[in-house]
Amino acid sequence: MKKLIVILLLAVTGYFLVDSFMDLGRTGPVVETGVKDFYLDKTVSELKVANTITSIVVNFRGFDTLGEVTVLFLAATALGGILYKRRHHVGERSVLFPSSPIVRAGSKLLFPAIVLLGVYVFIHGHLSPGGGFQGGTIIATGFLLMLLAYDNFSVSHNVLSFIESFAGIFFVLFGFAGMWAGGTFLENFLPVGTMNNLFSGGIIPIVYILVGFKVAAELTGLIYTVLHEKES
Amino acid sequence: MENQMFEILRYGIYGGSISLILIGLYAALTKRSLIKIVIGLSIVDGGIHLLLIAIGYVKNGTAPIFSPGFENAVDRMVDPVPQALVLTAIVIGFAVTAVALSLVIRLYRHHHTLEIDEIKNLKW
Amino acid sequence: MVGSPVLLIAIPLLAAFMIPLLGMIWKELVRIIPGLVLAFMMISSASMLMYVTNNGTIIQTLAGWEAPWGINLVFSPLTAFLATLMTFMGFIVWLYSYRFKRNVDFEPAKKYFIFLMMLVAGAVGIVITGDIFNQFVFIEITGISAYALTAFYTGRNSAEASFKYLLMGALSSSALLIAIAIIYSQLGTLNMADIASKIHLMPAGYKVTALIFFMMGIGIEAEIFPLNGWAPDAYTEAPGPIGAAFAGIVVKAGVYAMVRMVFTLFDVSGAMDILLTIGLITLIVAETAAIRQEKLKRMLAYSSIGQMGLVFVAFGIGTLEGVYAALFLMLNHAIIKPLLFLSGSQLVFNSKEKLIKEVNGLGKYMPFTAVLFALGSFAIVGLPPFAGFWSKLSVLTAAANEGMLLIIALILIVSVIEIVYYFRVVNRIYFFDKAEDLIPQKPRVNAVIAMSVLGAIILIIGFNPDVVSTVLHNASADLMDTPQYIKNVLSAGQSLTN
Amino acid sequence: MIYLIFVIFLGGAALTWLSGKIHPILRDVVFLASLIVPSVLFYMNVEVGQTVSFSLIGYKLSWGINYLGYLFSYIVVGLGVLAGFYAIPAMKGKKNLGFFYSNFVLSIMSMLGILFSRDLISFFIFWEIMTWSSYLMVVFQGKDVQKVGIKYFVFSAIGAYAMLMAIVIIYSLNQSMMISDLVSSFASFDPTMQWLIPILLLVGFGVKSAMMPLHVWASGSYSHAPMAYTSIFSGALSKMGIYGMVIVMVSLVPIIPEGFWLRETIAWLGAITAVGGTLWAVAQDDAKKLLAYSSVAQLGYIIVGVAVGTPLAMLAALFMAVMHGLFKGALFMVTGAVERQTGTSNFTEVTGLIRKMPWTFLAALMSIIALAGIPPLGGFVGKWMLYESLIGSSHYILVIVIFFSSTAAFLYCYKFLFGFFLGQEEKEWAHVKEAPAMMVVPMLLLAFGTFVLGAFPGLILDPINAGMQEMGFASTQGKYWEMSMLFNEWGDQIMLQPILYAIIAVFAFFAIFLTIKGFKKTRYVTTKDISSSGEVPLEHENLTFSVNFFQPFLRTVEPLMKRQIDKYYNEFGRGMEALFDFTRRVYTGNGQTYALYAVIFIVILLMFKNTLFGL
Repeated sequence: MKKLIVILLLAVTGYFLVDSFMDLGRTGPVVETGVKDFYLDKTVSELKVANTITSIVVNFRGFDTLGEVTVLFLAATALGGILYKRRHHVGERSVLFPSSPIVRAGSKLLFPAIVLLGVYVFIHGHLSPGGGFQGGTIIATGFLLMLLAYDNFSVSHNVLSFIESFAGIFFVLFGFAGMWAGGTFLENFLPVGTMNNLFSGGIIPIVYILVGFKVAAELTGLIYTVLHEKES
Repeated sequence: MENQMFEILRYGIYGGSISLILIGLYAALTKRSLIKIVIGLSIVDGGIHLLLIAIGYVKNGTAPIFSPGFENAVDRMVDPVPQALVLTAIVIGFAVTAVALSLVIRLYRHHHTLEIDEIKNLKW
Repeated sequence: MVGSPVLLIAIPLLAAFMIPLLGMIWKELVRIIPGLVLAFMMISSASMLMYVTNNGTIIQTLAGWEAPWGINLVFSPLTAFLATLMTFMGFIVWLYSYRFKRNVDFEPAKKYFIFLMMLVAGAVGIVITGDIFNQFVFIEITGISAYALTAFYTGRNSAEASFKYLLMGALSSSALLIAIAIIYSQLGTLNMADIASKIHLMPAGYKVTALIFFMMGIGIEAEIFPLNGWAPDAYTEAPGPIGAAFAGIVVKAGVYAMVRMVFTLFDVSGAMDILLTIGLITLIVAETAAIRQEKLKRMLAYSSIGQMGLVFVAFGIGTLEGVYAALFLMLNHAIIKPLLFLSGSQLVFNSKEKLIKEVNGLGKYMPFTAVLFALGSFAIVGLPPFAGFWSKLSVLTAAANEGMLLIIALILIVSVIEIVYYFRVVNRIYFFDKAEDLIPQKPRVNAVIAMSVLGAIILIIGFNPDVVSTVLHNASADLMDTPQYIKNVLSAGQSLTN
Repeated sequence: MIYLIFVIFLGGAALTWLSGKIHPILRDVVFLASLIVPSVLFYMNVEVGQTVSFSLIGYKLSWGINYLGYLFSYIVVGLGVLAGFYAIPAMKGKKNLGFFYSNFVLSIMSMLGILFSRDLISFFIFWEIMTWSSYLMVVFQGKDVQKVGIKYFVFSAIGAYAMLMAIVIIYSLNQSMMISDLVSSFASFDPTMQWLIPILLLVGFGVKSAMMPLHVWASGSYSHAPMAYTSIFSGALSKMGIYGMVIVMVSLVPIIPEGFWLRETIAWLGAITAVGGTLWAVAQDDAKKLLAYSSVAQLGYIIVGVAVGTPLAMLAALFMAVMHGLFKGALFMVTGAVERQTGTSNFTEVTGLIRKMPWTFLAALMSIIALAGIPPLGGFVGKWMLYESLIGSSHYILVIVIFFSSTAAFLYCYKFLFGFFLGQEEKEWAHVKEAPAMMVVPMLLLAFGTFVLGAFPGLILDPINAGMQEMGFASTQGKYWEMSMLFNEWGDQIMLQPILYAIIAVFAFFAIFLTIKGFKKTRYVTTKDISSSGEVPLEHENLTFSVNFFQPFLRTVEPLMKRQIDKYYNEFGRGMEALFDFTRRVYTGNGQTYALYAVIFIVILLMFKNTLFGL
């Protein structure tokens, strides 16, 4: 009965959603020139960044990104807080089955490659698809692999929180530096260089690298915390 | 022909994303297990992200990246803004899911069950 | 003018990232730093409020891009007023909980203060931002802090409350994203002022669908019926000061967001009536639910929801007077309800179940706390000469000027119900005998200071409401004047460059 | 000067509370000072017509006193100060006295404030301060607070909010809060509002003056407050309702077309109040409850007078209002004194106190005579004028009802007097002593006041006259009391003087007779001293005279009494709470249901968006 009601309700919602979105591709937006044209224009002409998405994420809407990394930071902190127990047995895992030697050997081989790929992705975030979030996530996957393969593999919480905090602090400090140098928070105050060079785009790659570090550290921390959660 | 393809694609993407939203909502509203509810919410998130990406699509679009060779493709570039928004939204969705799962763990610790009907000590 | 609007966000973020490191140096810093940050935010926004009152709106562009393209912060009389109120309340809550959390382990305590600070920063962000997606991000910051704070105590049902909150919060963010998607797909912009200037181009059907999804998304934060199921649970299970913070800070941000949508962004004719109706239903359902509660904080929570309903009723009247009354109500509610939460949680501090009947006879043992609770009760039901009376009067006058006699009657009937349940508690505090096994909790000095500041404000506003009327008048005029808002925001870039 | 009075009151209230924590004597001194100093300042320095104005969040407020207010101020201040003196010994030894006294001061301040208010906002503010300060007094002793206290507050709140609704409507029509503006522009309001505003205001005032069917709070609240406070609660505070009613009835109701029916309804409600109050009073065994219902009944007379609204009726009503303040104040003080000395106020327990507490008895006797309306005391004058005005305005049935009620009032008068003071003495009360002088003197003064006003009604009729002229009663003769056949133009009686002297002579004779008789060897018996009948009563049997005092009478009127409105209110309240208990179950506690609500919410809005959003 309840399911029927839910299906009916969802059908109505779905109808209106379809009604709102289906026409879009056909008629297009009512306002032809949105902010995107400005972004596409300025990314090339002023920021000298190839990846428009990166320029939007880090520069035009950099404030959002700052909020976003804060959300991630808060989630990591919240996870620790919610799962906090007074007697915290470090080193004991809930996932204790032994991995096969193949997985272990393979992980050991893959781990550096994964980390390297992650670093590559966030360093080249302003040039090619990718960026801090993506790279950070890839690195965290490497750590997840290691954590699953080796039940004695551990990462230092302190190191993680150092990385987390420093990356965050520097992000905000870059914002302040922009304010000091250019007048507004997070302003791109460094020389932008030439398009499609690794060292171009002013603070954009730097900030994205910071974001990459932060995301990697936080995701690893999250995985680590949850892996150490025991049924009681 | 090209137009037809585009129409099909359009229906596929919009219809697919909206169905994802509805499926996720259905799971969140009817499933008894907390984990399944969280999964449902994640599916809703996924659907919405797809929807956001879809609204930025233009016919024969290309990625909004000015790689060598694509410097003059501005007209064909898809809208980069929704992609940036989705990047943010994914991270936020991930954060919320992580918190939700940790709460599920806490609830399981406390109630020794994952049935949402049995977890209502607070009511009225 | 001390600082600029962006510091209200950036400084707490910086502090939040630094606290884990500073905590390694000296543990007490994790308690002190948030207080300093909140104090800074309070002073800064208060001084900017004064600046704004004299010199007009501050528009802060970010990352060097002008208004429709970059994100911008709008520090207008309205947002300045709300930001000042929120940061002040944040500071009070910090002051109250400074030593309250002494008996908690270091790790949770650290997190508690980080989350408290981010709760305030997120709420301030919701208010001062000029971009709908940025607002969404701040809603999530506030949300995650709130989930974590709700689940702060282990061993209670706090996880359950937090999970419900999170479930609703997730739905809220989904709805917001859908609404943002509709708006962006039609208008190609995310800036509030830009949207407001172009919204008339949008087909009415899409516009209303977007508004409905916004209403649902923000309505969950603003505790309107029937989206407020999470609220009583979260208020009850969160630590006492956090209940105060929810009532004084988070909800206010939600209400602001809702009102900004309806008044500025959308030019939909029926929206005011919807607001009015929803407000009335919320008011009636919540207040009638409050009368039969057994737990003190749950009762306060329902009362808080009801007051928010009243705020929406006042906004829904739609005139300048209505807005003025609504802002006045928000101000009073933001002062009084935290006082009730703070003193109330002090009253039930040592009881296990936090039941109303466990406050019996505590008036003798905790005279100061009890007096403040009684003062809060008197004020919230709108007895003169306390603060609540003036806001209630202004709501009624605004409604009467529009000829809404039935609404006046309903508000007053509900007020009678409110009187019944508040005075039952006050009677219990003073005229019943204390349970033998209950040990009264003597409030600490910082808690006493925090509560008496609130009490003093109630008396000051009660005896001379004119101390706030200028600020409120400016704020309400600011909310009503959409063209001016658009002009302020969209011309800020030009004025910045030359 | 006007500000100063209120500042002293407020500061006095705060200081009283604080000094209560230091030393009791200091507290008593501060308390009396904060009552007396502003009162003296008021009578010395404030002239009628002198006003101060200021503005608060856009409302223009104005304070000043007029003749009508001046008249009521006599009741408030006079009774307040006397009750203040009385309170000090009466309340001795109780806890939280600082709180009690500061509320006492606040009550007096708020009542004076009501009289000073020339605008509706300050009127309402003082009204509410009066309400909550009196509420705190009702619950002060901590008995039945959840029932009696809440009932009082809920009814007060209903009244106050009805008034507030009227006030905001007036403001929306007039854009002015001044009472004078209301009166001058009331004629231009549209007819619905002309009906709605007075009715709402009357509900507000009717609650405080215990008009049927809004009286149910009265008995419990009057009897639960400390007697020292009840004397002003019943004597002065209820008169604030009368004060407001007078303004409405004189200034607004005559303007309404067909307003005649409103008058008649109120008059009949007053009459029913009088009858009902009297009957219930007769049935009571507790002096406090008896007096409480008696207050309700007396206020009913006053309401009848106000509602009928001819000059003579108004004169009678105002005179009775003053009178009621005097004798009811005294009677509650008497009850308080008896309760303090014996520990109970129940007739079935206390008897034969006349020899133990003679002065208290004297005060009680005089007040009871005044209450019953026996000449030569003041009560008679008021009742006479009321009858005369009712007959003069052809309200014959009303006269009969009122007459029935005031005859029945003799029953409870007798019961009160007899129950406490006459009858056999019980051993249990052998040790009882006269109350302290500080309690006896205020009540004797009040009782003597009834005597003075009975002999020289002109003393109070002059201010009443001034007040009525100010309200615009068209006067042909100059002084309204000339319309009554009772008075000559000086306002004292001529016809009464012989009667007065005769009665004084009778009193003197009886006093002498009793004294002489007292010298004889008199045998005082107890209730158990009935051995002559052969059956020796058991120890625990209550043979006090007052047990089942008026049983035959009560049996007769039982059908009338059974339909207590109180019951319906209680049923209603319980029903509402049950309903609320049911509705709050929408919060099922299941997070999924809440999510479902959210979806339902959005679906409803989406489905009806065309109608809801006016597309």
